[in-house]
Amino acid sequence: MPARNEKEILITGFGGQGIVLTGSILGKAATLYDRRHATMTQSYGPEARGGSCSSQVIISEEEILFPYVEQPQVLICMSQEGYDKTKASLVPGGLLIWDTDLVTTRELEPSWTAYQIPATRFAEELGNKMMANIVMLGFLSAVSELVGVDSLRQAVQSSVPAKTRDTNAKAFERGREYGESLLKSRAKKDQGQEQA
Amino acid sequence: MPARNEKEILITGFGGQGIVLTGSILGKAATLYDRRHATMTQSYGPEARGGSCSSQVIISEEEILFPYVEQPQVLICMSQEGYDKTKASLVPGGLLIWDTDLVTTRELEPSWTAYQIPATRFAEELGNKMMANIVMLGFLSAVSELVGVDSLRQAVQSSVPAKTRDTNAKAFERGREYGESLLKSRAKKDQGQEQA
Amino acid sequence: MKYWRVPLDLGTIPASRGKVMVIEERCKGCEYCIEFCPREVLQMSRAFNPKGYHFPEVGDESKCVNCHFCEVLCPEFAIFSLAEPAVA
Amino acid sequence: MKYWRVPLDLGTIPASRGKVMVIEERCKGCEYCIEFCPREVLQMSRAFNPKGYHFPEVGDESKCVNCHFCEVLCPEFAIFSLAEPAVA
Amino acid sequence: MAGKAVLTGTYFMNGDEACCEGALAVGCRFFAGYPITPATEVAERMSWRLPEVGGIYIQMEDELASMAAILGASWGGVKAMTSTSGPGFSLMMENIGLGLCTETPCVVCNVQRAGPSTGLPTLVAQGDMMQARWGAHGHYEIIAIVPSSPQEMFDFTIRAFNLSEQYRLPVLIMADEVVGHMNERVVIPPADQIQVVSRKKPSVPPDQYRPYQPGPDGVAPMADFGDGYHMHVTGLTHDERGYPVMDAATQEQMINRIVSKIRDHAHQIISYDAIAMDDAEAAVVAYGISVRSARRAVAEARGRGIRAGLIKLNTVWPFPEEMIRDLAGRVRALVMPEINLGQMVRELERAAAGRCRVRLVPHAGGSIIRPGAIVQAVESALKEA
Amino acid sequence: MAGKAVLTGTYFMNGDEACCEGALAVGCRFFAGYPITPATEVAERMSWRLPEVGGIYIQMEDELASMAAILGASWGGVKAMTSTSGPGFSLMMENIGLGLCTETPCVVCNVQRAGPSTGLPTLVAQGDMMQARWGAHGHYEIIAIVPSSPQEMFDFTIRAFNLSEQYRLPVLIMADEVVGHMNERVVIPPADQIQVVSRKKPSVPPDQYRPYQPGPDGVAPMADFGDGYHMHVTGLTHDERGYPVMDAATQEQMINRIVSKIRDHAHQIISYDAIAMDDAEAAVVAYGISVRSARRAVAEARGRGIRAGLIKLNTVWPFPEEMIRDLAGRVRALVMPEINLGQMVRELERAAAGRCRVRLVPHAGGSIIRPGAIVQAVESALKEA
Amino acid sequence: MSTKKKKPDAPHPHDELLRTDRMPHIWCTGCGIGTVFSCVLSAVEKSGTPLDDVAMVSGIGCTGRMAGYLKLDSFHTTHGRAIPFATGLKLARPQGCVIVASGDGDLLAIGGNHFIHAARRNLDLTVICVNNFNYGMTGGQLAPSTPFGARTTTSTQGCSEEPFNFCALAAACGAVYVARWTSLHIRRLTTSIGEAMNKRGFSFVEVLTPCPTSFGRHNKMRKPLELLKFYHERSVIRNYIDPKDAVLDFKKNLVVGKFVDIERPTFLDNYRLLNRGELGDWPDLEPKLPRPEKQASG
Amino acid sequence: MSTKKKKPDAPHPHDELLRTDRMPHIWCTGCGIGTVFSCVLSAVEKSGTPLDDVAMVSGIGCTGRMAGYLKLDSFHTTHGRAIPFATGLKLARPQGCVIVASGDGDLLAIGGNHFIHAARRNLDLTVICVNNFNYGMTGGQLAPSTPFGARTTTSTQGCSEEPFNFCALAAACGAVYVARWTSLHIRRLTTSIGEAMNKRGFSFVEVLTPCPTSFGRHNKMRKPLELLKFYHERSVIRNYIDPKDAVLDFKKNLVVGKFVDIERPTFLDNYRLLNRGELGDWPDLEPKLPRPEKQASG
Ligand SMILES: Cc1ncc(C[n+]2csc(CCOP(=O)(O)OP(=O)(O)O)c2C)c(N)n1
Ligand SMILES: Cc1ncc(C[n+]2csc(CCOP(=O)(O)OP(=O)(O)O)c2C)c(N)n1
Ligand code: SF4
Ligand code: SF4
Ligand code: SF4
Ligand code: SF4
Repeated sequence: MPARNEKEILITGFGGQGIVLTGSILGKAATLYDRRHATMTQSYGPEARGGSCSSQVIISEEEILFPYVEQPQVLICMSQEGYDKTKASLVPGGLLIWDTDLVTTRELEPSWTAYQIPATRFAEELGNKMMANIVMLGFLSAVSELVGVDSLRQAVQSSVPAKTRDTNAKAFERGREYGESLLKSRAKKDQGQEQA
Repeated sequence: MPARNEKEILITGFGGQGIVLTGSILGKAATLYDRRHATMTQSYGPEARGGSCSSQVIISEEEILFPYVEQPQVLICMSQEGYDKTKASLVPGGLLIWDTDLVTTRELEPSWTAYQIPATRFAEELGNKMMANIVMLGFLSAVSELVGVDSLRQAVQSSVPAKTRDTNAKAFERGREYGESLLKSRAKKDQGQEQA
Repeated sequence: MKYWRVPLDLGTIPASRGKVMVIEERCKGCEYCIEFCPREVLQMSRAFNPKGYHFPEVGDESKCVNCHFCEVLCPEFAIFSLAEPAVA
Repeated sequence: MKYWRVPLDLGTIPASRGKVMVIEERCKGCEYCIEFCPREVLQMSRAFNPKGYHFPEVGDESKCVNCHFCEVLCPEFAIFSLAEPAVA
Repeated sequence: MAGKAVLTGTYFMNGDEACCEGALAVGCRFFAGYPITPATEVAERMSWRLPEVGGIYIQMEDELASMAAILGASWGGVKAMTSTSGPGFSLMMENIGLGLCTETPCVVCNVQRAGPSTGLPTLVAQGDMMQARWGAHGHYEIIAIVPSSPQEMFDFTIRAFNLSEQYRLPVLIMADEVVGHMNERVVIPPADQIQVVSRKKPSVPPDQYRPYQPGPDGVAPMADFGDGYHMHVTGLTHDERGYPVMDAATQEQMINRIVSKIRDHAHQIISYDAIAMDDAEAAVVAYGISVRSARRAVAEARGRGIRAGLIKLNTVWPFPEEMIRDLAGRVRALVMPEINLGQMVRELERAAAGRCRVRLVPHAGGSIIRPGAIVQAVESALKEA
Repeated sequence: MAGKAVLTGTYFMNGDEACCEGALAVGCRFFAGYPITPATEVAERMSWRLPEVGGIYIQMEDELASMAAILGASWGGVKAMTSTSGPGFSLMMENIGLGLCTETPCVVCNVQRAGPSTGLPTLVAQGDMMQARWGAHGHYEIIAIVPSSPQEMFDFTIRAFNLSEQYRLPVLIMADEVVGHMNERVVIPPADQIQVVSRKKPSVPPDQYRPYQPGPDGVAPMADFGDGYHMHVTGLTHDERGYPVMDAATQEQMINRIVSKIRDHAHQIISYDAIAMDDAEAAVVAYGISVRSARRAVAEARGRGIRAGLIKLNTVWPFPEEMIRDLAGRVRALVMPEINLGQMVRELERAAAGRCRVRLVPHAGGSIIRPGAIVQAVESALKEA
Repeated sequence: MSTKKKKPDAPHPHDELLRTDRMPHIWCTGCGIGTVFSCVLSAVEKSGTPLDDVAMVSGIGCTGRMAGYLKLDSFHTTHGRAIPFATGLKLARPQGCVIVASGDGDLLAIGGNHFIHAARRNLDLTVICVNNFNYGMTGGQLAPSTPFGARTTTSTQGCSEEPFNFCALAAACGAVYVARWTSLHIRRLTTSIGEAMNKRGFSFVEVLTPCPTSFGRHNKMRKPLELLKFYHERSVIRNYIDPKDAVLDFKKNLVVGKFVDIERPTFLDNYRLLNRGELGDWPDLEPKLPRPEKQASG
Repeated sequence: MSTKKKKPDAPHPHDELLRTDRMPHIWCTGCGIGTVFSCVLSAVEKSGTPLDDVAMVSGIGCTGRMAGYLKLDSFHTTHGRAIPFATGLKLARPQGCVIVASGDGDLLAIGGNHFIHAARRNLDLTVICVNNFNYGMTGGQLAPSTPFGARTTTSTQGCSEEPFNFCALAAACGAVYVARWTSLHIRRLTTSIGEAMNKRGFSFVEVLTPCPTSFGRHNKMRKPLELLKFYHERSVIRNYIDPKDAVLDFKKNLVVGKFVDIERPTFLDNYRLLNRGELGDWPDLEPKLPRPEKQASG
């Protein structure tokens, strides 16, 4: 039973994908730039790389009492294991996003809004697989209104090493563009359907 | 308030004089050879040598409940410090023994039976200062009836290294003879006094 | 950059013919086997395995001399070679 | 047994005249000062100190050269020498 | 350099980082440590932050050494801390004991993970709460502070240093993995709003100085190495001069001093918040990360018409016995959620002395307690009661 | 060699020596230790006794190593022990935790001296009683045995080994300096009268063996190195196969197993004697050397017409809660003498839960408690009550 | 025949000794620990030691996880205590062959004391130290192996401590077998591990391995291959040189080789000898023995 | 003038630096610790270091009691932890001169790890190790210094372990000053302690001392004088030899001397250097650097 006004976001993947950083950028955007409340907690295993890993973000207008995500409204999956383990927790009507190449989804709850993005592939194309998480954030900024997009941009910039700011900005925009175009095409499709 | 039948013996001196061994020989004699009950507890400081040190022996016909000596009936002093600290605890009518060269006594409680013996000097004469404690035990066997003299002889023999058994036996007898002759001369003196 | 591809102990390896096996789901894509294979038998897949790694594929299988180098070097126990009756 | 009595650093010690002081109650009777005094100034007392130890006494005081050897060697800070105006 | 020490502003940081900033803000200038999950981030941040403010970070060869080094640094006149987690905390115990016996101010931050032994290195527990009190041999009293958020990691670290300096002893921060790793808003106030307590220095000339002669507050002034007081410091039983004296009387005097300075100031040291307690029939007593579960649980219980309140313990040692005894006379049940199988609840039971029901909501570790479990415990405790 | 292991006969020995003889008699064949007053005599005797019976003594570089070595030896199939005192006990805690987590039988004898820190090395205390229970990080249960005479040092060491083998865990002997150094009669019975329990071995083939799958008694059979079971042993949270599994569910399962095997068998493990309790209005509850003070105190009190009795605790952990709870309903006061400023008395208070008065006779250490102090406490408790 | 199918039709040759139900292991892409483990398995197989008699003891760390993947009696202990645990294990079962495999931090930071004393005592253990120049498990902090000036998460400005030369330390303390390889020297490494297992006494094999995730990342060698190539290029073999001259200089050479292979009675040899009383009396200290030449003023 | 009177009319020259109210100290008749302490006091006086800036840190043991008799800032810590305590003390007050004085068991049995790491880091400490070949304080057990075959209370049949050569270990770990004397070499010892105090970095002075009560008693040298004479007769001075050749062979020679006296930046030197960023970047690992000669098959 999340308190009113609490948005719960769950991000799952492997160690090494920057899952925790992703959550923390999101929380930072909400806290420092949107001036709301946010907590980010993490869960990870002993592996430095490749172990399952998750980041739980809660964003709220009020003080957050309990920092664990119980029924996420947003679920971002960057690994199959993460998806399999957590999909049942996504609320009806929730937002599901996954990395096309890393996750295979089967039957989706119809009430969910579901998107996929080949974030890792995009990142590889941009020269560094490790930026898949930033691509994902860009994408999220397009398909949701969790936090302000400029807040998120600022949070990204202030969270990554100075030398990598430009490439990370590119990764972010790559994801965002992909999201926007996806939205547009969906909107078209919807329109089309309506018209049909 | 020592329980009935409990004999309390306190032996005090310096570390290195074999104070603890002395107590343990006494207790062993009572326990193993006299088949009575005995406890021996010790108290010593951080010094390997020269620190003040004491050994407390209780001998009883019954099981011994509390192993600390509170009001000794016998007090053996092999150091000035030991004497100064403990003399007040000796019961009226108690037996006090000290090493002539190491302890200076002043006013003695008249009810005490008091003896001195140059145990360390005797031991030095026998070739090893460290045997002063065995001299003392021999002396004690003469001037008291705490434990059977043969029990004590056996306990000495079974407690010292094999190689030193003979010299220790000599030390014991040296003390015992000194005690016996002292008793005799006292007896004479007493007789003399009586006769006078 | 090819000069160092001589495996450290090449001299001691008997030349024979082998078959390389890849346990794809164990692979983490370090490329060691590909890079240090003395015969350049292997190449990287384009596909991802379930963990999201590219894994080695056998290119020209006939080149494998069953030296087991990839087998011992692979940190994942994901690749090994078996003796193959020498052909041609 | 006397040959080794030469103190380790005798060569460096200036010859002068000294007075040896013993703090009897600190002494534990190890005999180091007596044994290692280069001039054999000291000898053991027959008396005991309060701790039951014999302690050094000055034999022929005039022999002391104030080398401080006993002073530094004594583990008990029980003996030291002071400079004495050279006599004779 | 002062400017770099107090990073006034608002941050989204985790508890480990906030702990560092609290330490730096209150004047900590020495850190000796050894990495261990989930406390490593404290060491890591200290390693680059300390040089920025002229302090020293040293990574020791183990936790034994780390603890000994901060004691040494403290006697060198510098505020010092270390951080660790369970396994390292166990290793520090002997030298925490030395710090207690020699009355050496310093701070130890234990970011708890699940044990025993190596356990679950990356996952939460509150399994070292009794160890904090009893982990070293011999008898003593200790101060342990329990933060429940990154902001409290900042604030309470400051308090930990201040208490350590005021009462001359190692003060423990008993954090946990979630508090340590959780990111949340942390507000660092301006430097002049940070209360800084420093050890009382001797005011007498060296020959009159008695390093263990307590002042009216029960605490002895402390000279540092180099101040010219030529003091002796020992972990042996010592008298007021600091000299070892090996007898029962000195032992009693010493133990009483180190115990009394805490017992006598318990009311100043103990800190807790009462939330929704005015009309409460049942009190949830919680500390550390479990406070967060408890706050939600109390809200939910109230939502269901149950008159539950919360006592949030900010310090667990010394234990607030009197407060609990009182409370036990006023409520029908005390419920304590703990990420262990019952540690502080034993103190709760003891202090309650049968006056009301005491219920544990246990959890073996690996995750934090779900609010529902607490609500249920409150409900059933009230039913039985 | 068997003959040399059980020295049947009557002796005048001290407790440290008797402890060795108990260990050898029950089959201990490995000792790793580090000297420390007042436990050194255990190591010293073991160093020459073990070679006589084909066992091994090794003096390690410290107590960390000693504790780790006996765990290793136990997995090598040999009954193993170490002995120490407070400072070393503190250092052993981390690896005692490993022993608990990996369920490794072995025995640790702590001959307590006065602390904290180096304290009074040669003088008595009972200051590590809570440390025995809580000294390692994480949650667990432990067994601690408390002898009050050299004879009990012999007898209880045998029991300590037997319990450790039966329940697969390190068992603590919480002796003290006086018990360790006191000489008294010790009777060593014939070998065939000594009860020897050895670990249960697996009876299934290796591929079916689950090293942490408990049998009906809650304890899993244990294979030793070389038995061919190819087991894995880890201090990480592990499942029944012994494999590390890093989640809350496995944590719960593991912790419950190591806690339950003690809690469920508490009544078999707990041992105490009731002396003069039939008509007692006040019970002195005592353990270890303080039993000796208490016995005299009870005799004296009875002599003065006070109806005092004695509960002599032979084990302190697990704590006999039920017995005390009952007792508290039957007597007017419980009085506990302890050579510390109040440790086990807290458990007494907790268990008594307000049903009767609970009084501590505290003592900071350095000597044992005078019987008079106990008599006085009994008297005044009864007056108030 | 095609190798495209997902499952090969034969098991991996090491699967017998592997806890395959625990694969994949936790080590990162390109981490050298896996390769070292592979060499250990080869050595165990080749050694001919009955498998029931082989045990592995590890401490805590990435390398410390090795014990958990070996399908033999295996012990994952506490951080730093692998050697003393192994000491007990070995002395309790002297016929067993006990391999200690752990990280450099485990064996030589927190565990350094046990290391030097075990070497001194010449306990019959085979100690394999995976040296990845940092603490891998905790995310890449400064270790006693970190090269001077190298960056880690606790030396972001560069490491200000000189590292140990572990081989020199082992030799100085009395190890009877000392060798160092990189994880690319797979055959020599396997041979060394085998020799070490057969050696009676304290044997030490150091393996330089890539830790791309931590050490590599902070030192501009993020890619596993780069690191491994670097080790390969820089390593030079100098067998039997004094290990103190076998320096690891990242700007020049990483000297590897087999440095020490000597005989010395083990702890247990001596223990048995003395306790059988066979050594005879320890020489009297009394100066009855032939006197050494004395200098004029000693 | 007569010396027969009980109290000399002048105080002992060292009384200034002594806690005379604690005399007599706890050391046994003829124990060498007192002599070493006496040499320390002489060295401190001669060094000219302001007395407020000198501190002594000891661990636990007979030697560990030294700190308690010195009338300067002095710290008696826990067993084995003198060096890490001193590390904190020194780093907190770099201008101070910190002397660590303790027993061989304290510094090199339980404390061995701190010893080797402090030497490696080159912490600016003066470490004086009193080596009496056993654990004095606890009554004479086997120590890592006990000669092979020697008897102690825990090696009644003779010690079955080879001892460490502490000087060699210190040097191997990076100590910049290493010397060994017996407690009879009072002037050389005093000089060495003084040099060690003035040396920047980790200095190590080992002193062989008689422990008649324990070591002597079990090894037929009960009398202090016998032991001291033995050391005197057997010791030979070999300055600047490689300390690993400076063996202590009770049947032949006890080699003493000043073995090492070199310069190396201290921990703090390097720490400051690196944290000022003065060292520049740590060399890239990328193989851009001149390549070393490679062997045909590496
Ligand atoms: C007592 C203790 N302190 C610290 C830790 C945390 N810890 C786990 S592994 C490790 C170091 C790992 O480094 P290394 O031994 O070099 O092995 P690697 O991971 O690099 O293989 C540390 C510090 C611990 N588990 N226990
Ligand atoms: C943790 C711990 N273990 C053991 C002891 C007991 N102990 C005190 S001193 C000592 C050894 C003393 O030997 P050494 O360091 O050589 O000094 P010495 O007494 O010979 O001068 C020991 C083992 C202790 N105090 N603390
Ligand atoms: S060496 Fe192994 S893990 Fe690396 S790419 Fe080849 S098969 Fe994969
Ligand atoms: S050296 Fe000192 S202690 Fe020894 S005999 Fe001389 S004065 Fe006494
Ligand atoms: S962190 Fe480094 S050492 Fe650990 S598994 Fe990854 S690459 Fe290997
Ligand atoms: S026991 Fe040995 S080291 Fe200790 S004071 Fe006595 S002679 Fe010196």
